[in-house]
Amino acid sequence: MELLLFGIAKDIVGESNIDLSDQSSVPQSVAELKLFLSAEYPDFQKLTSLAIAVNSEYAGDEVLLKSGDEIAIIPPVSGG
Amino acid sequence: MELLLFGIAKDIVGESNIDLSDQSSVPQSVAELKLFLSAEYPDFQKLTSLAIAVNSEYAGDEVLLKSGDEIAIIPPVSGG
Amino acid sequence: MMQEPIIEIVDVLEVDGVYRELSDPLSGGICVFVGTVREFTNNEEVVSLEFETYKTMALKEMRKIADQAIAKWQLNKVVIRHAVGVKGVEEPVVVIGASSGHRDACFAACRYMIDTLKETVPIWKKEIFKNKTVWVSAHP
Amino acid sequence: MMQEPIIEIVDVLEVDGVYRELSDPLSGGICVFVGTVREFTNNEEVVSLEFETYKTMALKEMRKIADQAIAKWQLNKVVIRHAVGVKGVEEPVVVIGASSGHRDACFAACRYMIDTLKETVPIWKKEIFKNKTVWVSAHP
Repeated sequence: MELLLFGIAKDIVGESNIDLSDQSSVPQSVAELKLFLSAEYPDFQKLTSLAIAVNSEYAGDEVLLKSGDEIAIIPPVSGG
Repeated sequence: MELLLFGIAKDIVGESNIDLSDQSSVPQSVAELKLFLSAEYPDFQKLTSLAIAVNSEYAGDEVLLKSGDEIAIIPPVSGG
Repeated sequence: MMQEPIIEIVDVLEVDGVYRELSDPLSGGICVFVGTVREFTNNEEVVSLEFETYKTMALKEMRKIADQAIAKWQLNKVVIRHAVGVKGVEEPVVVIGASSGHRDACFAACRYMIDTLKETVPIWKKEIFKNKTVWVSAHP
Repeated sequence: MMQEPIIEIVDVLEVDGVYRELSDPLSGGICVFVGTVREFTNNEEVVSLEFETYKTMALKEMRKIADQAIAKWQLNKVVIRHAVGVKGVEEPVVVIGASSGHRDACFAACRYMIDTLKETVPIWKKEIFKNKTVWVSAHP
């Protein structure tokens, strides 16, 4: 279960991806992933917003994470 | 006193300009010019609107016409 | 800061260069509108459009529009360029552009300038169909 | 009638060709917005901007925006093209274009597409100043 990091999220974690399967307690849902990130990297709590994408689509808190999913942290976007 | 004609005004009169000084009764104002045109060329009455420019500026009915002025008939514009 | 607006009436309208004319270090947004010849008007096939103008007055009126837009919005660069002569389907007939610090201003200014040009600038358009010609907007 | 929208993320953004991509016999109006690098942000001099993206997702989100605009307005052609990498002052970073029968639709669609792109497309912009860098919008 790979987690991709972009923009400031990459700076906060210090890596461009994390293998979530390596964690002692693997997050089962988007909500759990957000809790994990906030606990592990408190700087995420300072962001304007934090979204998660699963298989390159925005995913709500209730979405369950499956092995093989491509999961990405989407900090506040600022294109254009 | 030269009168320039454009667009459909040119088609109505059949010329691209008229020398107003040649007319028996020379119009003294924009209002008089409009009356002259409507009387002489009734097709002007069928247009959506009719404006007059004096020295390349839109001119109201009260504007007086002087010899040497460049006067133009401005039928409904349709640029763009 | 503001440069003179570019105001032109031309026989052949080149669109590609306009972006360079509007580029400005103080601008974050550039909005360009291009009016082109549409193939159909009210389901009738258009062969071409023919534009004529009272050029000295048209340039003055175009300049007024640019000046009004510059006064109302904070614009860094403005282009208003109109073609005359016969134009075929898909050919550009007018290019309007504005560049500004933020996008609100360039969108609003660009829209204002094309709308006002169509109301006040002495340019006349004749639609040439297969079997007739029509001076646009001349009759109610 | 409508062709596939052109949706791209590129290293070098060429603006000049976009008019040709949007040209269409059924269109009377083409509206193009170009976002460029502004020299100053809140009176601080910007050296450059650096853009990065989650490309597969960004292309999907850009396509959604184009499809929404096509469904809402009757558009003949659409282009959404964004640059990534380091961009200097005055360089273009995004080009959005729409062509339509009448100008209301292309103006409204162009505005909608750039506004929505800035809200939903996973692209991130870092402002590089002389003495610091800032991820735009990251913090309240």
